[in-house]
Amino acid sequence: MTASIATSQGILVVGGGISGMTAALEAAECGKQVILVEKTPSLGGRTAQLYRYFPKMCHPSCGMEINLKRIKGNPNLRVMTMTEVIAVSGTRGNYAVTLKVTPRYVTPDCTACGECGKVVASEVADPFNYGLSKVKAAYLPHAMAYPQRYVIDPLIVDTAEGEAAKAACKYGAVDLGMKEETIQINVGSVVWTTGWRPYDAAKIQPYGYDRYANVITSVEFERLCDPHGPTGGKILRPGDGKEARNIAFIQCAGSRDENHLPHCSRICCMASLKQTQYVREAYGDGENAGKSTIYYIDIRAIDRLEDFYRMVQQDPTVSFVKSKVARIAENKENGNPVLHGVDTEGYHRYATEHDLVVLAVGMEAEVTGVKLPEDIILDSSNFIEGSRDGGMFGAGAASSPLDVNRSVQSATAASLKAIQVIYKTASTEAA
Amino acid sequence: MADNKFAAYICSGCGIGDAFKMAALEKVATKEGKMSMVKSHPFLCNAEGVQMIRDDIANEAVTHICIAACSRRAKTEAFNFPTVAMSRANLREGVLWVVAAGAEHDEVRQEMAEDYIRMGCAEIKKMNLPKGNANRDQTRNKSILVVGGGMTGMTAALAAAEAGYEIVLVEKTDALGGFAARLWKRVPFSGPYAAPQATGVAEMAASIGANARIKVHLNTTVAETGGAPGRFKIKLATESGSVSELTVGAIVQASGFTPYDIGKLPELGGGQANVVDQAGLEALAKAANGGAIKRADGKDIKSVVFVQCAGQRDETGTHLPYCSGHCCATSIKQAMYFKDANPEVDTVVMYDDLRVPGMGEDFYRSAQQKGVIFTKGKASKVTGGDSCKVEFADLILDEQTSIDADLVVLATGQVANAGVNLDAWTEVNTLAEGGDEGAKQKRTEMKTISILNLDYRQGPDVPQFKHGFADSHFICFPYETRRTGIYAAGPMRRPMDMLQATEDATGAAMKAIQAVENAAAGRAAHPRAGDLSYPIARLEGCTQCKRCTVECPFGAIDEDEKRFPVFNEERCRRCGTCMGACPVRVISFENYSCDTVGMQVKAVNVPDEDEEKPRILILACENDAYPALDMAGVQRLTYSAYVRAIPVRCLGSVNTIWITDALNQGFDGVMMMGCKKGDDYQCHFVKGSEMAYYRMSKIGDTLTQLGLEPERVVTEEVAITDNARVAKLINDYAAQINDIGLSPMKGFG
Amino acid sequence: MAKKQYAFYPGCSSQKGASASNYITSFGVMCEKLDIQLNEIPDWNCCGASIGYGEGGELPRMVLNARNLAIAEKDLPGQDIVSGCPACWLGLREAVDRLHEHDRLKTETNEALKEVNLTYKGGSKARHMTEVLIEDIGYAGIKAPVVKPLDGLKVAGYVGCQANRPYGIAGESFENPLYLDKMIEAVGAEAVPYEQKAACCGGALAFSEPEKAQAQIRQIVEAAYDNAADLIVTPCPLCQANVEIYQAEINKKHGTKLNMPVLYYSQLITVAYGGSVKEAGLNGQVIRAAKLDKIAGG
Amino acid sequence: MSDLNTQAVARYKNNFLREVEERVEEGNMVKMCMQCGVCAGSCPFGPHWQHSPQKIFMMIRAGKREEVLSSDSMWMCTSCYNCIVRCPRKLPITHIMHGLANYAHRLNLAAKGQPTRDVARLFWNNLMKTGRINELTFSLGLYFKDGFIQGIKNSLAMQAAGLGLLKAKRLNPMEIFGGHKCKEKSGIHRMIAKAREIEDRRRGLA
Repeated sequence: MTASIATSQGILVVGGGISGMTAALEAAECGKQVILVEKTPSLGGRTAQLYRYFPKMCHPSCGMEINLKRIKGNPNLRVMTMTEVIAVSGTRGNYAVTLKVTPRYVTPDCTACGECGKVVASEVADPFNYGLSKVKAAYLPHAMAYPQRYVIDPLIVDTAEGEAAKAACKYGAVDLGMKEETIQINVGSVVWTTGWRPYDAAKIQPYGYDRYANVITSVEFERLCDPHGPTGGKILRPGDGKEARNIAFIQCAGSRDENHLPHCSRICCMASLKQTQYVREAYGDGENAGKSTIYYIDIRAIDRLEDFYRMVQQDPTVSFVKSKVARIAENKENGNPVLHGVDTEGYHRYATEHDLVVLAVGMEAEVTGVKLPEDIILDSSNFIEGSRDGGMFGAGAASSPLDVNRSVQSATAASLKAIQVIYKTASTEAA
Repeated sequence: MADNKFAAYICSGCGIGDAFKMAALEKVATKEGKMSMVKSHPFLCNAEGVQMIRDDIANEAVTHICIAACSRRAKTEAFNFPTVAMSRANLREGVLWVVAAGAEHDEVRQEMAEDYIRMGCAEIKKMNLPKGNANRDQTRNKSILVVGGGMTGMTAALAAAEAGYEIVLVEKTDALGGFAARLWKRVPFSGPYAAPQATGVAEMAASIGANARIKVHLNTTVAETGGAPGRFKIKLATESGSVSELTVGAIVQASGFTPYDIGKLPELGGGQANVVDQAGLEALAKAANGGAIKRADGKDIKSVVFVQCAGQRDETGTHLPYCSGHCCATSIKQAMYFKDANPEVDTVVMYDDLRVPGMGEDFYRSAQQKGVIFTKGKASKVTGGDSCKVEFADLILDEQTSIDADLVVLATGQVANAGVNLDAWTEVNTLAEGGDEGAKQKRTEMKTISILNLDYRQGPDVPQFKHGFADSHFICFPYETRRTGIYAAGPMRRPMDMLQATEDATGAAMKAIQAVENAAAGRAAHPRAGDLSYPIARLEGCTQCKRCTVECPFGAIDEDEKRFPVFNEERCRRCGTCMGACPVRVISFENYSCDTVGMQVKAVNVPDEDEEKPRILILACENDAYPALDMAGVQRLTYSAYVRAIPVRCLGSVNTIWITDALNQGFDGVMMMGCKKGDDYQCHFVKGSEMAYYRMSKIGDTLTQLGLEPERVVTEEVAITDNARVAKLINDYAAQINDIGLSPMKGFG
Repeated sequence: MAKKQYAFYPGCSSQKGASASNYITSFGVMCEKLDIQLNEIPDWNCCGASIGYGEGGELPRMVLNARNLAIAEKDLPGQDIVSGCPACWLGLREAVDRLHEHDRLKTETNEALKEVNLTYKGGSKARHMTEVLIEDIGYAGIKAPVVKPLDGLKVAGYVGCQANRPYGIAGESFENPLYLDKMIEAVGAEAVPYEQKAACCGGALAFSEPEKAQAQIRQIVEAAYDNAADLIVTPCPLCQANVEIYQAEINKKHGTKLNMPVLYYSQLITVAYGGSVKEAGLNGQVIRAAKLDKIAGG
Repeated sequence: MSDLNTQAVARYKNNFLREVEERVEEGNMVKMCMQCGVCAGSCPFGPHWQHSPQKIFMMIRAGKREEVLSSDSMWMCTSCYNCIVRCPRKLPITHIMHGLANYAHRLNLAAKGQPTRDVARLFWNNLMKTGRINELTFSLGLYFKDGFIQGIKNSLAMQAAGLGLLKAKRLNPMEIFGGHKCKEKSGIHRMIAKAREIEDRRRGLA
């Protein structure tokens, strides 16, 4: 796709997670021309990597299926994966955007038949599982991946394996000669739905994420519990592959901390409350029930999410300790993390051993450290407030630490703001 | 209609050609499928294959096509032929990828593929290309009614007007602004989150006044709402009693909230002197107008205590069980009122969990900077009077203690103004229709609190979700409403702060705009966005049983005086629940009907008993169970080759005739796969799964009458992630069928 | 090539005949080989240490450090101020930072400094000797002069508190600093894993709360034994003294047999550079480091 | 001394937080604590004190003046700085603890015979003599702080260590006759006296 799309009537949505898909669809279903760019090979973003949602415990892939169906059926919406925005010039109503498309080495002719994967032996860390497992260097990002098209990792492009993959494809869909492309497009408005990334847990030194194998992050825990994850849904700890039954959840891992992220990431309390129910799901509440302990400062389960909090409070397999854990040590004998701290309600010192520690890592704006157009306004935590010229908007977790529901709400609002820009441009052009 | 020409295209790519006898498949399509044109192609989804089909449509006047290749979920961009009716026979994900490898399975694999071709052809024979809502020329009104002139309503009105839509803004009081107008200042909307900001209410009201597209009706309420998206008929009533009528295309309901009655909190000093709620404090702050806030009795305030969660997060069942979300930040803001005017005033915020998510943390820090004291404690008793006393348990210092103050502010919660609770309404209404006078009386009373006064058969307001709020039940779709074209926004949808309310209002406006555009184009709204099919009823066959009108999850069907169903296509979400409900099968869609599925069932070739090859029919929800089956294929999980799967829009659309037909024809078992039901139901058509269970419980009896084991029809909850589980379910069921033996009905079909 | 010049602040314990005199001794060879010249701040005074707070209060302690800073500023202009003692370094660096941040404090400090006819302008840089070695010399630079790699010597790198918090070495972590291990490896010894590397020895409370402090010290020593270390190495005189001297006490009280040598990084370096037992101040050990003595040829 | 206390009580009534903010080193940061408790869990002497730092801060806000100033907690601070580097609100906890100890000491509300309090006093007076610490006289002073007999016992108890240092030439008996000193000794005395005067003036302790 080298054609340049030139129209001030178009809307560009940057980032193909749930917010981007929503912003793009809402506008497209109003008849607006929309381009949705995503830097990874498939849509869905971090939401696709979640096992279940709070508070309904339903599956993100369900809504994903609906949105994908909407996308597949919508002629106004054009999806570009492995594509990033590298420059934006112009102003409200008329932006010139430069896109960089990284080669996938697989053309749209791919039928996802999987023959190429069969002949490739090399493996790469599977980004879908946050590197907890490996995947063939010719792979489908995940079972529901859209576009349903394989990706060939650069690792094997100039190798015999690459050639083998090419040979294995009956449909000539493997193109090892693909080069990086840059594309110019013109749009009237831009919605930034670049989302978030988990804060680098290794920076939270007292918790030893970089030193202790059995200290993991909340996003990794999602993958561990997902039947499609690296352990087939079994809660096996990375240290020794043993079943983890006694699990600690540490809140504000990076959040509400001036040494790390000064803001509250909003979702982590609910995420951990939800994850205690994964433990329950895995072990029940009978004889060999699992045990979850949540270490927290404040439980921020607002509005009706309070119901879920209360339900978990009444769960005999879950206990709460009001304390920011001071540090984690490791029991050398069994590799168990040992949590040291003080329960501040009253004042009770503890040194508690757990099988596994899950750090409820904070949400860092994905654009942190990324060069954005001059005109973009960021808040003190690098979340996107909008643009000075009023033609670009932040939405979803790119605009604030938000849960999925709030992100979709925010994205829906943002698409109307974009439509306003298009409308005004059109009417002034007409005038 | 113009003569139909039917064509089948069979792809031999992705190994289909190697695994199946293509010639036999083509034969089935021609002979049994009665396709007037059958073509095979080694790579149907590539440019050349697609062009071949395009040419046939253009040159051979093909009107109906059956694509026998991969799943209907795959290659949708390639196989996109908007001008013809199309069915997809799922040979790849549905057969090739899930039937065990090896020659010993060749026969059953081939049979399965042939059946899917038969089914695909049978389906397309009964399908027509949907033309969209026939009445759409009467549904072109694109103006939007916004009910409620508070922050949410004003934002929604402006947001839609700015995009070029005409707005009617209705406010029951004599001024715009709502609750926001009662505030001295608001919690900041953008960084730096350090100090209270001006509410901006006056400016908004002004720009609304200045906006030619917004027509404001003050002192006005909605007396009646009828019609549907694109043609809502609204009756507006003013205080004077005068009633005016108008037509709008969609509705945003922003009827706001009422603070929880402080009078219900005597234990916390509610009703006593110098104990106020947050609204009361705002009033004092407005009176002070930036100066030192004084008490109602005019005395200076040297110390003030804010008691959080007053009558909220209540576990006793007496007060509000939920958290209103905004109150922590609001108390922080109000404490700043005092500190900014005079740092000497002691301000204590007494909280259990301090809930200031996101950037609220900055606001919290800023308050600490200003000297606001935060105490983690649970207030047990508040005494008002000239010197107030708050008795509380200090959770950090672990002691029962008390603190004196000149003023105590109770952070009470938000109670939604969402109108009539439909569950209560339905009860009363049923009695009333039964002639119960008391109920009729009650019904009239109930209507007095209605916001929209819908004349819908299913009640006067939008359904409420939890705790009286009209929220969506879905996480991915906060605006997925059960009343098409009506969107709830602000604190009547969910407890929320002002910032979220403005965002929510903009989102709701977006959906309202979408609704009018959809209605004008005669197509469905979410989740079947763009679907041009709609229910067609042959009323001459209707028995006025009312099942369709009762069971429609979206209140799309009313009744005329003769109790015949009146379909409002624009309200309809195309789930087919009415079709599933209809005992006389008079309801159908152009591309989805009792026949399109029924003929597929009939098309399946059921072997005689002696062949000992059972046949199991699967009716799978197209949004969750069918993708799960697909992905089982993508992951190359194998399951029994005796099953034949048909995707359905929703289990709610399953008409029992399909089951009985299947059994009569000799099917040995029927599996229905739908979404989770119950409180946390996952069905996007609300009750589909529930309906199926209910209807099948009925069918159980008929089975026994037919002398069939009840196990021959099962209903399963299948989530979209259940790839592995769905394969196991099938195999276990196949084994079970094997145990109970083949159906005695074979050969009678 | 020209020597690197630094204003040197030895601190009380590093004086001749004081508890860390062997530490300072070992600086000799090390600095010579690394072309470092330390110019002692004339007539310097005590930093007040951390324990000074009880009687001293904020400003008097600030002023004590400001005097040293001011003298260095005057007599050794442009030279970074270096100390081998973390407490001294911390005192100086906190003074530099706070006097920079708080004008009021600076005015008050200078008002007091008038009594000794000094003013502190500000902008000095206070550094610990390890900072100088790592940042100005570099690990490769530390390695270069090695003539006797300390092969087979197992060393527990005990960073302690104040050499590590709140400042420490730029880019290092407070919980698991690696710089000392890297220095140990640079001179050819083996840095054993050591959980207690950033633990507290009790500091000045070794005097006032001996039981509590000795409990800490015991863990610190035992962890070294657990990891089969031949000796402990530290950048801190107080840590060195506490951990070395009280082992006898602990043995007496608890019947343990602790006898773990505790040395300074500079002593390792000196030996690796070919320095003698005397030059390395190894004769200044209460618990002699037999293995190192042997390498040093003593 | 105690009149300093009565005077303070009179001046701040029951607003102890204000008193701490105005009179205690870094006291103005006390209000920023959010009660996470990470400091409490980070202190090496944690198991030994009455109140954790975060609890002390809460007590200050709650006006528990006597309890705070007579608490032994701040005297248990080893200045390890663990709390400071882990505090999510960047409170200079170590300094606040030092400040509280110093203030309690000035008001003479700190526990009598609190060992660290005595050591701190000894240390300071020792360094004030010459401008530098004289380790010998300091340690002897330590041993004899509780009287002559106890002193002999203490020194015998510590003999091993003492002799060890002596042998290692890291304890110089000659130091008893003065030893190291600053030339500008008297100037330093004036300087410190001045500093004290300024600080007391500022803190209203003059």
